[in-house]
Amino acid sequence: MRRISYCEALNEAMRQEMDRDPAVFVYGIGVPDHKKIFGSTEGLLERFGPDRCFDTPLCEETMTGFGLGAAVNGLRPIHIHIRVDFLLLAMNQLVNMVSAYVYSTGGKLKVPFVIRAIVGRGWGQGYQHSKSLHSYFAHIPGLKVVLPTTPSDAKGLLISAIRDDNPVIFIEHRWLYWAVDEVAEEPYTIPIGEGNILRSGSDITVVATSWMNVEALEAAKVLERTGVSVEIVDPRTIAPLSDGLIAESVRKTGHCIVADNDWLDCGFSAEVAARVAEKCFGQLKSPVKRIGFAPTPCPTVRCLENQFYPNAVDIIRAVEQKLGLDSIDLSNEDFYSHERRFKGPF
Amino acid sequence: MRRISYCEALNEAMRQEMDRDPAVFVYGIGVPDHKKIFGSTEGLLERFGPDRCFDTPLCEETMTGFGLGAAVNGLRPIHIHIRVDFLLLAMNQLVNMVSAYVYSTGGKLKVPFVIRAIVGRGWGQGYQHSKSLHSYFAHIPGLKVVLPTTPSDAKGLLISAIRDDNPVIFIEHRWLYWAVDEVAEEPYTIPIGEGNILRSGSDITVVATSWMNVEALEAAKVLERTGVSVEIVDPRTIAPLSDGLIAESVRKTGHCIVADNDWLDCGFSAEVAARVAEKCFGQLKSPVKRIGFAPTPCPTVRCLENQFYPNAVDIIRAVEQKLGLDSIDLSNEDFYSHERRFKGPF
Amino acid sequence: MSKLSFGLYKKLYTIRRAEELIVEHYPEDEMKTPMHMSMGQEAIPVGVCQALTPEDQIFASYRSHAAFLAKTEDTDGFFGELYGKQTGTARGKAGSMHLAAPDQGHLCSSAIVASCIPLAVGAAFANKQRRNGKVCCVFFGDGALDEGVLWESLNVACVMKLPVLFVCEDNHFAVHTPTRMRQGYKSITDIIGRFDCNVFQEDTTDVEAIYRLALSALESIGKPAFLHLKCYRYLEHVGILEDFNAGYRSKLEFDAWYKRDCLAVQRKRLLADGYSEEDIISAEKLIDEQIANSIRQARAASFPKPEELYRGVFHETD
Amino acid sequence: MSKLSFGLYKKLYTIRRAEELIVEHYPEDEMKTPMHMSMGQEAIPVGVCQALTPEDQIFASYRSHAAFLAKTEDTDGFFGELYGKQTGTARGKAGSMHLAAPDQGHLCSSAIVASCIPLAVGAAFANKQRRNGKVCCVFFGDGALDEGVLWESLNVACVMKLPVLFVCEDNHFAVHTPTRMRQGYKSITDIIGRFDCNVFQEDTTDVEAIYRLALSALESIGKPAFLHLKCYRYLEHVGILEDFNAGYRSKLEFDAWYKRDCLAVQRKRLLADGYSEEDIISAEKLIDEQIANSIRQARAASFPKPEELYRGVFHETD
Ligand SMILES: Cc1ncc(C[n+]2csc(CCOP(=O)(O)OP(=O)(O)O)c2C)c(N)n1
Ligand SMILES: Cc1ncc(C[n+]2csc(CCOP(=O)(O)OP(=O)(O)O)c2C)c(N)n1
Ligand SMILES: [Mg+2]
Ligand SMILES: [Mg+2]
Repeated sequence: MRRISYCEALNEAMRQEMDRDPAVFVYGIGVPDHKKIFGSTEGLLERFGPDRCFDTPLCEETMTGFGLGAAVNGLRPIHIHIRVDFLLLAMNQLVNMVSAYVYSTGGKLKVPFVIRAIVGRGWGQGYQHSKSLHSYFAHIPGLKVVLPTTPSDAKGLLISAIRDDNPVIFIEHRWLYWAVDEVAEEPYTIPIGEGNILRSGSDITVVATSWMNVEALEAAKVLERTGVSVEIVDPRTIAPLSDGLIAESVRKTGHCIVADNDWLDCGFSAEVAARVAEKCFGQLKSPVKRIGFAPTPCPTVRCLENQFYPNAVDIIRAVEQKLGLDSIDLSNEDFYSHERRFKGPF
Repeated sequence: MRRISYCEALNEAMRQEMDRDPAVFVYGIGVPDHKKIFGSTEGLLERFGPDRCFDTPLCEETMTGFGLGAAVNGLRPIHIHIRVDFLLLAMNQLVNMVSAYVYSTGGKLKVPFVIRAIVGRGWGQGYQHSKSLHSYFAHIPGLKVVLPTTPSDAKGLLISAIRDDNPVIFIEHRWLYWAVDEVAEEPYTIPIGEGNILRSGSDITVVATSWMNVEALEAAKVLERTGVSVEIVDPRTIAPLSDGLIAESVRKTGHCIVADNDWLDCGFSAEVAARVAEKCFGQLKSPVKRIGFAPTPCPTVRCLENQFYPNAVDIIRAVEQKLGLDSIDLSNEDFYSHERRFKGPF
Repeated sequence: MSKLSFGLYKKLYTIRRAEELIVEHYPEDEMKTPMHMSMGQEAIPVGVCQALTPEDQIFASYRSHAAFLAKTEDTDGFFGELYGKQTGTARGKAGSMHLAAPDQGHLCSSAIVASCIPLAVGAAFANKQRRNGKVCCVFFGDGALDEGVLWESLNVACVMKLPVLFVCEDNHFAVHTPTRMRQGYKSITDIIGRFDCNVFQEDTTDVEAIYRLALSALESIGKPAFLHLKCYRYLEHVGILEDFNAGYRSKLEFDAWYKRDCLAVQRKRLLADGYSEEDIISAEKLIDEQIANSIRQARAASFPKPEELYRGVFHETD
Repeated sequence: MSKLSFGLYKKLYTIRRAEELIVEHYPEDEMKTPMHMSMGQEAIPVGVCQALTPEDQIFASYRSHAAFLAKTEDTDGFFGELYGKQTGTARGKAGSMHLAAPDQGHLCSSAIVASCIPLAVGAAFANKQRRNGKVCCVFFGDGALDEGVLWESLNVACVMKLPVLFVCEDNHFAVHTPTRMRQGYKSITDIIGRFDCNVFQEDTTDVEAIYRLALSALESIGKPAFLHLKCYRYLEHVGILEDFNAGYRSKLEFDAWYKRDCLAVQRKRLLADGYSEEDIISAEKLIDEQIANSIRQARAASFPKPEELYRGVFHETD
């Protein structure tokens, strides 16, 4: 099958949906400019014109309410933010308006509104350009929250999001943009609310979100060499969360690590840990271990930033601890790092 | 000892601190008007004048940044919101600016900034006037989050918050305002970060936040009559959270219910459940049970609203289930309800 | 004799009467929803909605009794919602603060100050895109002028040239705080007039003057239009009582406004226009009956069933 | 011969030189922080900061190299921070986007557009309250004009009559989007002039003209003052390259601006004023050395220790 990047997959999903349905449009700060949101809006302006692909003034709160208004009136907006952090300016619209609008009309109206937002990392993004905040959105009834990891999930889930009649927050990690994999050419959907076994294994379950799946895969590869078989579950959608897949895996392995691309306190890792502990009560061989950001704002300098983020090594060490294994010598290990290609500024 | 209400305790804390330290001031929409924020700012305008107790235009984002600026320049602002929901307009300032400011100066500067925000409930508050959002604040490093339940905690914790050199979000449930209890007259502090055993017991632990402590106490009274001894832990501060007290209690009882005044998904109840499951691994006789809001926006009409909120009955039923008891007949039970005195509009 | 004038009076009367009955029945504690009364301000929504076509769309704040009734005339759905019944516009889930009837063009009422404004802008964008000729009209109070989102939305509507009618019901207070203590400028219309929109203002309680003003605003709706209209809230900010001894405003102020109460003004016009006292009274009686009936029905209707709580969080295809 | 003119030139030169060296060294991938270069816009922070007293306080955006150096002249701390070293103003935690030196009156730089503006207002309130006479000056781009918080903050500063100097560095673009596509009005100063503040504007690259304008703004600082100053960004939005073939702006535009480059203008003035080419060159040399030294030191300095990550989340009493 054809191989394309995560970024191209996003682009293709939007293009195909805009082809299919003239109600779909895409907007946001910088959306049609020559940088094309890291390439993901490439070609849309040329193909669909400035009525369906446009730039906006800098006003996140208003442009979120704008999307809600447009959705209620029959269009299907896709609003893009180059950093999730900017959604903090729109929390009032998201939480007080967008999430509750359908409910306040007794479920009668549709709000087909997709918000794509990118998680920044590296090269000194600092504390205002590195948040993920997916737990914020998942906390609120009425919002669906999707975090695809693979190119093929990116395409299928974005198409589902665009076709959904409810608001969907779609979170993309900047470093996944270069991931390349097989992606079907024709439009297809992946149901919102279904997880995915990213890697099958039998000794321990790692539940990972977004970029942390890449770290988990790296960890799994290293651990495989020492005979440890890691199963990786990517929930993909965290609201609604189908915890069945996770619980099933943990019941099989008896161990669970949650590797979340976020802070731990009151985050999605807590939700998974709480559910696993409940659903697998008495079947766990060790307590659920949570791995996430250090409990600090994100520092700028690389050495501290590297420490701030959880990585494959943290996962390996956690697995070793859970399974009572000796520490693998990782000094000669060459962990793949997107930082190598991610040279400044953004 | 003298008995005063929760509301009077808040008022006294502010008055005593404003007497003690001329840098303390209080501001916000409606703060000095004749309604006095449900009475909690009574007398402050008269005593301290309009420079230290003032009203503002309607602009939550700006007035939050304003507080940060004033705090950095040596004042000690207290910003009041009559509903927590309005803080959604200020999330950018809170999360991108206030929480990280101290860190971004290498810990050198002080940000003595208190934000008091009230949780609404009842009489058709609806989906925009009923949120608590404490998990949002607790998720972010750099913010302290306090939710006092008793009048004496309200006073001691508010004084601590005002004296703290870091931002503190102080969340008050509207229905607690009438709670009356013994409160010392002189100023005193209760350390931020320490929980409290609100009721000692031996059979089961209920960890409750804010108003849910009142429901838990009601439940405990009923259960006591059938010989069940409930221990209630009020964390009071949820960031930083000292989980030691909780874990200790659960190790003793073997059972844990978390009753949170919020939605469950990615909320504080998940954090407590995750920590208890980890810290008490192998010592739990049943999985941690979480009780919170229904997974819907808050509806207006009373009958649905009553169903939306968790209450003493839910706690009783959960306890019965955990301990394998028969269902108590509650039909003659007269649960104390603040709704009786809480007649419209607010 | 103008049918329009009579129609406008009937709408004003309907709203006033409906609110008078709220005042009467509220102490029974059956309408358990915070009431932000329109009383005194009715002429604005009535005049403006008269100028709109039925297809045009409105957005409002929590103080939306008048806007809702002016747009929909649906007293059954109105009282059904206030009583929290199955027959309410949102089966009781919305209450007084979130009245809406999307089918009839009332798309949203919101209890967060200014929060409906960007919705109106986006909805207008969709209308423009779909070339359906519909105008979006958003009602808000003077308090909304303090919020950044008003300025952002105005800017966006102007730069995109969207068919939005902004209507500021300036009752001089946000809760108890007067505009003069909140506004770092002398004249809001002077400022807004420098955006790429058309500004209209009036200090009137004459519903027909407002209607005509709205008509001219709509004529130029190739750009956004901004209507700034002064008015006076008769009752307390929230609740059904008077509050002239609370200290923040004086009864004298009210007296001056009440002298030109919008119903009195319009009634006088009808009489001058050839309608008889009897014509008017018999129309009023019909409205009284209609409202009494709506209230009776609402009280008799059943509350939503428990399972209703969980319905409609997401769109339901039915 | 004016010492002031010479001093201003030296500041301009320091900033320009520092940024030229960033351009030179950035490809070495040692300054791992997103660079939003001030080049072309230096005259504004330099002129304004000259008019401020050392006790006055500034706030800036992520494009704050010029503001930081104009206010602090601390090239050591500057490069220390860009290289992420222990010797940086925030030990590497802040980087280019969050430069600050509270001790020297640079209170904050923020990478969220417009987000420092309300801080300046609150800080000014504290200064007024404490009667210390300090002025708060906040620098922001034209992009900030789109954000509601600018309007809210302006309103609050005006209604509270706070000593805030708002300085808009209008380089005609937010990233690649020109003001004309973002602004639903013709003249921002025309609008802001109708708030209760004093508005000053100029289309100049002459640092002394800006200095004098800022001085007159400060004379009237009993009310807020708003300076609107046109300028041109020489390099790409973020990064160290030119981007005239990206399509969103033309090299011709740049050429016109570069003809009146602020350094050239001020250099010419010095020569006309009696300074010799040599005076200037020897001053430049000293600055070159200072900066080379700052860079050397920064490179030699050590990175923060791992435990530094966890330090300073809360205030540390030391
Ligand atoms: C964003 C926000 N801040 C504060 C409030 C609390 N509040 C409710 S109504 C109101 C006053 C609004 O005044 P105005 O817009 O003039 O409307 P009016 O009530 O006068 O019709 C305030 C401050 C709110 N609902 N939303
Ligand atoms: C609230 C917010 N929205 C979007 C961005 C992304 N962004 C970074 S810089 C920028 C443009 C700002 O333009 P302007 O204020 O004119 O400053 P300039 O870069 O021209 O100096 C944008 C949109 C941001 N940082 N913050
Ligand atoms: Mg008002
Ligand atoms: Mg700019």
